[in-house]
Amino acid sequence: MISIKNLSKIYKSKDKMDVTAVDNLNLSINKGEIFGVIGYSGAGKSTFIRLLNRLEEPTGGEIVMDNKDMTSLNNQSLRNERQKIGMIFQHFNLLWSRTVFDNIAFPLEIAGVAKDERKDKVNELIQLVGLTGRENYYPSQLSGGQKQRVGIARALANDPKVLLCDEATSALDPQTTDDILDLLVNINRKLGLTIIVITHEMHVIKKICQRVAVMDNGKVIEQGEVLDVFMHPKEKTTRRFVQQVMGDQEEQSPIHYFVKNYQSGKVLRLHFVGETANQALISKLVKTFNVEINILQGNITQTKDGAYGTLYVHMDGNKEEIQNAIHYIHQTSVELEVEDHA
Amino acid sequence: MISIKNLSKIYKSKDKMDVTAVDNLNLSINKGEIFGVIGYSGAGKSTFIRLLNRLEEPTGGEIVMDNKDMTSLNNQSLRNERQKIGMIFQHFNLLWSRTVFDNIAFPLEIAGVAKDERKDKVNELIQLVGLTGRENYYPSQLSGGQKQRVGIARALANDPKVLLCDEATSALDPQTTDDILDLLVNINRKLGLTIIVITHEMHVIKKICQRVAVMDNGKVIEQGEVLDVFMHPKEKTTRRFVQQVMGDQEEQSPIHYFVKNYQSGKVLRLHFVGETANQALISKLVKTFNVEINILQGNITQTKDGAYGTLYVHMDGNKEEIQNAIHYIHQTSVELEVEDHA
Amino acid sequence: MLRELFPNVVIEDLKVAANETFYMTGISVLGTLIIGILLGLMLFLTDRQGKTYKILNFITATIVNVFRAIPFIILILLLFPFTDWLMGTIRGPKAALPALIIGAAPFYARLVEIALKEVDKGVVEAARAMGAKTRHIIFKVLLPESMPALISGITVTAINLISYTAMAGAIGAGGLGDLAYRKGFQAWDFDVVFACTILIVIIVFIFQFIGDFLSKKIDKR
Amino acid sequence: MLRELFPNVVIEDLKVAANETFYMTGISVLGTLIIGILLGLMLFLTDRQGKTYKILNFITATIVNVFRAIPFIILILLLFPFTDWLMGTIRGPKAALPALIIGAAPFYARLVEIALKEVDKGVVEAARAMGAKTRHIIFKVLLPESMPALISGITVTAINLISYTAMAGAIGAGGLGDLAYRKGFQAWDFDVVFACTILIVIIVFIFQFIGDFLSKKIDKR
Amino acid sequence: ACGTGDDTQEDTSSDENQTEENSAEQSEETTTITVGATAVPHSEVLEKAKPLLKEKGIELKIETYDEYVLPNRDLSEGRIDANYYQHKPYLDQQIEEFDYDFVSLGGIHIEPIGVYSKNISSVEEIPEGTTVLLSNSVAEHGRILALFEREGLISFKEGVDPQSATIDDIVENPKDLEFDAKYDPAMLPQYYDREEDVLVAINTNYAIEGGLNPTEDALILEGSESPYANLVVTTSENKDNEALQTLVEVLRSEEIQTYMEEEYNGAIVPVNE
Ligand SMILES: Nc1ncnc2c1ncn2[C@@H]1O[C@H](COP(=O)(O)OP(=O)(O)OP(=O)(O)O)[C@@H](O)[C@H]1O
Ligand SMILES: Nc1ncnc2c1ncn2[C@@H]1O[C@H](COP(=O)(O)OP(=O)(O)OP(=O)(O)O)[C@@H](O)[C@H]1O
Ligand SMILES: [Mg+2]
Ligand SMILES: [Mg+2]
Repeated sequence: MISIKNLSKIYKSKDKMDVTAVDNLNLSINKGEIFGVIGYSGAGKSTFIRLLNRLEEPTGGEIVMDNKDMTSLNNQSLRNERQKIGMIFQHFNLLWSRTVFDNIAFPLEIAGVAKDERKDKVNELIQLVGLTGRENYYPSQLSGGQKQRVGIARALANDPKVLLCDEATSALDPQTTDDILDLLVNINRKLGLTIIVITHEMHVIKKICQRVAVMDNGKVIEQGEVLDVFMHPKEKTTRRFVQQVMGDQEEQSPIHYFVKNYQSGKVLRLHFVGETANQALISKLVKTFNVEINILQGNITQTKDGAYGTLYVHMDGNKEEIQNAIHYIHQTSVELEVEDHA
Repeated sequence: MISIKNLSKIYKSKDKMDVTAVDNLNLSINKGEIFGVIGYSGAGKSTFIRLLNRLEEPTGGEIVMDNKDMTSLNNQSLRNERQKIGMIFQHFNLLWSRTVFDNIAFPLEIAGVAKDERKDKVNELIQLVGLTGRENYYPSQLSGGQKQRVGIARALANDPKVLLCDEATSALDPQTTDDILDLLVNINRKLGLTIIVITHEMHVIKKICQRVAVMDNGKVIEQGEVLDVFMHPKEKTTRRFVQQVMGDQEEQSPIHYFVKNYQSGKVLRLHFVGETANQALISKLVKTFNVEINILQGNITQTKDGAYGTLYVHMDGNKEEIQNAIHYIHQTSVELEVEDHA
Repeated sequence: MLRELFPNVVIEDLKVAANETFYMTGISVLGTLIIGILLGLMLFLTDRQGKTYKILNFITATIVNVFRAIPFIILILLLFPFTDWLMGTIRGPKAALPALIIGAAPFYARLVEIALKEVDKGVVEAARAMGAKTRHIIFKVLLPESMPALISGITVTAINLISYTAMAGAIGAGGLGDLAYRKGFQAWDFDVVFACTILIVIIVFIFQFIGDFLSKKIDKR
Repeated sequence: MLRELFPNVVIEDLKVAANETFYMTGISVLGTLIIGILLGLMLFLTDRQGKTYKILNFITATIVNVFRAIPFIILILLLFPFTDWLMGTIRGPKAALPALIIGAAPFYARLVEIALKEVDKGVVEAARAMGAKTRHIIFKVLLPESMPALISGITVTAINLISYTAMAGAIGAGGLGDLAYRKGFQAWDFDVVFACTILIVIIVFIFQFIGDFLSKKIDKR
Repeated sequence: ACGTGDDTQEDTSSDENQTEENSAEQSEETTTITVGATAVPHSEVLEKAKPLLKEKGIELKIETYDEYVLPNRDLSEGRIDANYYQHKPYLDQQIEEFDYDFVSLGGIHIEPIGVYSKNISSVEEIPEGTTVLLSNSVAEHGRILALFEREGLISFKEGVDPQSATIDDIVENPKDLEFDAKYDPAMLPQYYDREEDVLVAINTNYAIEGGLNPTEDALILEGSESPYANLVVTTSENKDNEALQTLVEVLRSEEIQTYMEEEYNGAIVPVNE
């Protein structure tokens, strides 16, 4: 669907250093997929997404979308393509001169949709994003989150083929976020919409994305299936993001902390990789071996492909038994890290 | 420190319904405390915080800050008070005409700080928020998160007594968020700064707040110690927020889901309320009773006051044994919910 | 009482002159609005990279600057053939219109340009991202979003036009400014000057009031 | 060649006139800048609820409107005593300055007001939240944040002033516009009109170029 | 005896300047006189007189005016020493209006005003309802109307002096002429050029500049009986001022008179009394 080759964008500056916001980026995004892009602030995420619909002219590289070379389109074709691409902006970019209703109707006007049809569509969208009763308000009379919802409705108005979301939910509370994400997943399924989600909230990625790319310094430093990336984060940046959704345990109470607290036994980090068979592991260990297991901290969650997560447990007992238990764990697909108490 | 009585703000409108953004709100915030305010989009959080420093004139009610009645201050005193109140805006509100450096220096200029001193202070702050090298950039050349960081540095420049943060970190990645939050906690401890944090991200509340108020429809519907609210969320809204930080299991896979999947045994929801003694519960159950326990889903985390969290487990075995095990659990401080398979 | 304060004022003259002023300003404001917005949009839209744009921009800027540079009385003269063809006369209030419009439009064009520059780049970008044509961007983004400034701008221009009408007196266009000059200043009858000035002040206030009202009403920021 | 195209043009006259135009426009632009910004700030800052504000606003608006309403030639005349007191003469380019400034400042004040209205309410609010005094808000927020529009505005005004100088010819102020009228138009020597107009166009272009350059350079949005 | 009007003016603040200026020039033993004039032909004539005056130790400064009110005003306030732009009726009217204490030092030339038309070639042919365009200079109206009266086209109310008549004084107007008196005098030749069916009353200086020859092209032309000789006027205190006397002498000299006749194709008639 979208294939990006050697894409780069350099902001030139006379008196300051040039900024390479996007640096030789390669990526391919499948049709109908929800693709996440995460990265630290300033990593180049917004720049990247703006290059996709050529709001920013690339310094170099190639973007092929739906078999069309975006970088070489003439104005007319570019406009046509853009009508098929919805975009949610980080800073809303609403027209202050238009009401909520008219802001959402805006892309429909541009696409030349008839008035009646427009009205129905807009009302539907207003309901969808939970702004009923606010139709005739102006953006200046809305809260931050309400503005963002107008922006979301507007991006969806045209039934786009591709939806670019730049921090679409970062101004929203969890309930609204969930509603919006559900909505995105829904239209993704129903209409086969391709969605590119830029966010710094990993749980958004977790909740709706199939694949994710991690950006750092304008480069994609890691990408793959969301579950893979969650389970085996290679880069430090990625690990940091994964922690976010798994709770910030490692941060707050790293394994050393537990180790210090226990005079005997071992602290284990068990990493479950999404197979139901393993759910009974602890029970089995306690039964089979003469050990005691305390659950210290952890997070087990379920994705589409099964449960996964990490548990820190303290295993105490006779040294040999512990050894056997560890040996047993190694035979399952559960990943294990052992930390002796110092 | 800050005591708010019957505060309300009504946006009047000629042609539309009046909006009661803040509705008879009562709250008191202690000196040196980090106080969180959460709520859905449009709940009135921004309006509330803007009433505190009278950026918005209240329709009614009273705000006493540091023994000063904010609502009755004259202009000069109001200005003096405001210099002691830092504010981070949801929409940054940076001056486009000033560089990063000059934006941060702005409140210092207003307070009449000498140039040299200003320079040192600003450089210190720039380093603090991780914008070194970007001193001479203009806001238009920054990413969303970078802009927010400038806003944060600016709010801290004057060593305020009270800091009002309106979604200060919602545009930031987790790493930067953590850095900023750490920073806030630090200055809170070092300088005894009172901080009011408005956010829709519960983990921000969890990480730095001592107390929290939940707003809905302009009212405070729940407030208290963070841990209390986490453990015993009374209102639906609050529960929704607590879920956010505990993972969104209930949402994605409610207990019914588990129940359906198991032909025998019981699905239990174990709620740990922060006592280390309980950590060995599962191990003990397996050992003592003839039951098998599968950990289905859950989240255990540690706050300052101890670990807490929820685990969904499936307990299988002889009916009587299960009954005994449940009985045993009831004797601990772990809260239990049992869901028979339908 | 009034008779004593204004011994030399002929009410009928004032009425006629006020009518002429209204007529000239009213119509030329309309013309200026249209041509000024067109030119202003040209100035704004062609102000970017690219050779064609550069050339177009230069041409528009030249037109605007040249017509602003020509002294008004000479502009009237230069336009005589055009005025004759268009209006069928080169005397009186009607004949003043082309010169008034062509004199004021380039000026308003600059104000339009300034107003358009203040439109948030973000919303223009949003429209572009939706595949908006230039036409859409103009009529649905640029003009509505700059409307308060456009209205304040035409108010300023309208009031400027009132002063221009005084100069149009040279071709018998009349108006209050001309009356003040001819029957007041020349005859050294300052009561006439004063009466005319008061009327002009009132007209200015009316224009300003309408402009302010509209501009404020439309501003939803 | 030039001699043939411009048989009636006296180079010396052109030089003198150009100098006069530069002198008058230059100085009056400075004066207009200062007074216009003052008045514009007054208009903007007093435009809010509260009785004192309403009164102040009305007074400022009246001053601005009245001075814009008076036909320029009559303004010159009315200012004679003031001009005489201030400049020590009521003839020549120097004597034209007060009328030019007082004629143009109210006009620029309106442009200043428009520019200030475009400043993002959010940053003004941020400054207020920091405990900024009105002085700070003016000098550190309003003026810097509206600078591009202020500069474009003074450019427009400066070019307007060039046309005004033509009218100041009535008190012997000279300048290119006056030269075009007297030695060109009145004497039916259209080569002189043409030469003067070219020079004015050049001056207009210079002003516009400087204005555009500064305004663009300063605009960091 | 520097020959300026300064000593007669005590009440205007600009005096001091004037005095300083003059005393500076005095030391060079030349006398400076400042004369106000309208552009054509007065300024041009004065320009021609400059070198002649210089020979006589007089420095002539010319102040050119665009309109007709200020030159007298400036004269009365001492900003200029004399002016040369107006004719007797106008001077009288001004004196009456403003109580000026002015005297004429003598007429220099007459600019016979004329009525012109592209299409109408004789007074008899003037069609009914023809528009007559006059300048917006109120002071000239009587002079023009007097010409129409002379030709029998109109007549005035009883007791009205034709020379100071206004449009409102017309009682008989058999041809139903429509007098329209709102135009910039310099505009009038344009109207002659472009509006073929109207009568345009054009001051001779503008007519000449507009390429007209009054003696040949005018439908109605003022005769030499006209009281409209252009005068050199000064304040009565200054009437014996030698430099000004010399100015008048020079302006009436052979050389200047020939210049006027040649330069202006005989359309400006030099006078000697
Ligand atoms: N100027 C205004 N006029 C009318 N209504 C307004 C105005 N400003 C805010 N409101 C309304 O007041 C309510 C509260 O707004 P507020 O900005 O305080 O919400 P919030 O809790 O900060 O939401 P968010 O998390 O989305 O920023 C909203 O329903 C909003 O529409
Ligand atoms: N116009 C510009 N001129 C110069 N540098 C720029 C410009 N726009 C962006 N940058 C720089 O490019 C880098 C990438 O910016 P971008 O907006 O893509 O970041 P981001 O990943 O979206 O960050 P955030 O999560 O904070 O929004 C930043 O370092 C920023 O400073
Ligand atoms: Mg971004
Ligand atoms: Mg808010």
